[in-house]
Amino acid sequence: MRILYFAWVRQKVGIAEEVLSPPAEVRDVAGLVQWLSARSPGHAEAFAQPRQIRAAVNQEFAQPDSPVAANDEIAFFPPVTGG
Amino acid sequence: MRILYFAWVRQKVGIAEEVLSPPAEVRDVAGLVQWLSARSPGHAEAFAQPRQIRAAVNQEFAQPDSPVAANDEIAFFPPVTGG
Amino acid sequence: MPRISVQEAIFDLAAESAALSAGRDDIGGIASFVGICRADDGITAMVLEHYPGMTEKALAGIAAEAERRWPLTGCTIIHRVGRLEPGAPIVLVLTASAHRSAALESCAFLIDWLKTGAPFWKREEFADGTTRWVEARAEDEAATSRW
Amino acid sequence: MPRISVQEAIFDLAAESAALSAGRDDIGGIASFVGICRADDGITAMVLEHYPGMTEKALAGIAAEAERRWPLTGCTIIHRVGRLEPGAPIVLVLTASAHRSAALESCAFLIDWLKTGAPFWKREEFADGTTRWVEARAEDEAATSRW
Repeated sequence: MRILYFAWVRQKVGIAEEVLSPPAEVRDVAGLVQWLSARSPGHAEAFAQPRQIRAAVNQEFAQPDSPVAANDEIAFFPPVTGG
Repeated sequence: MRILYFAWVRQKVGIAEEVLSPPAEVRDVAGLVQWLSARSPGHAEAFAQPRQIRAAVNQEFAQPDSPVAANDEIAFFPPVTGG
Repeated sequence: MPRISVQEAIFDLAAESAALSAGRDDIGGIASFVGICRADDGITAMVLEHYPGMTEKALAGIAAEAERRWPLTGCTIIHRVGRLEPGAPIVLVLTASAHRSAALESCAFLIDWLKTGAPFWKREEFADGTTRWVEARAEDEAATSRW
Repeated sequence: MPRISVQEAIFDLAAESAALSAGRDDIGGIASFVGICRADDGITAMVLEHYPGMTEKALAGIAAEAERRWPLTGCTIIHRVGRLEPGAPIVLVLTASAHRSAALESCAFLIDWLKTGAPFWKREEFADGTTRWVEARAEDEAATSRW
């Protein structure tokens, strides 16, 4: 599973990208957030307020209950501010 | 009183502009239309369907009951089609 | 102060847009609309006539109304007259504001109002030599009345 | 087929507009919106980051939605990324249609949706060296929800 971080989520986590193999019980975006939060203080800080985080699964916007699987590309980022 | 004609109103009247002195009883746009209609077959044809005619008095859109006076510039034309 | 022009010459969208933003850093968006002559029903050309003097006053009045309703930093209306062939640009409306919604809404307002509130008349020319005055459309009146 | 581009380079409004109408005589209007970097609160620059791959997909999806809702003859979205100073153009949306209302409405739709539906993030830089991530605005969500 490829995990990408953007904007201040990337800054807090400290890296832009990592390839991980979460355990089988991580089945959706919310579960992945919980599991990632335990990886480092940076991860914990980035995900401290889950309501401020948005996610994409395979480059489509996702919800906390969106499923995640081994070969997915998952991205975490703040609400978008383009235009 | 300076009278201007535009678009098909001009074509039917046959002239673009004329300077006239209507009698004192011509007090508003509707009265002027009635008086002008009697001037020539072209005028009569141009004003045959008054609902299809718009008017301006001194370069402001006007209504049938808008007053007209000796030194005014009065224009008659079809509904506008710019843009 | 809006820029208003009634002219035979073509206009330059990029130059007009640049003129609205030149030397400023308080503009968040510029909206534009360019109206173009279509070749509907075999039209070979469109001849645009107007009421010199009144036209400029009417366009200035419409622009002033837009400036009353929205916080604009600039506004440009250029309307061509004379003979225009299909594909030729007829009218340009540009609005600039700190906020995109003001620019977008005022641009739509101006083109809607201009269609019913400025003394222009179009005559269509066809390949067989005939011509036809364009009739005012009820939907243009409706578009104006929504503002 | 919409033209979508995410790029550091500046875009050319006139060339992009001309590309939508080139060789056609069925277009009645082209609407455009150019978003520009403002110098609010002493901003010295804006740094735009995006999610390569997803951004292009999201913009293509938004453009496809506009083409479903309005009869467009063409549609262009160009969004810049990287470091932009106040006064610099950030985003261009262009829509062409036989009918002005379709062009105007779809242009407003695209810029509203783009604000909330494409993965871009802005960081503001200030003269004292500090930086701040721009927060999403509730009014942008509201602008999107009206469509």
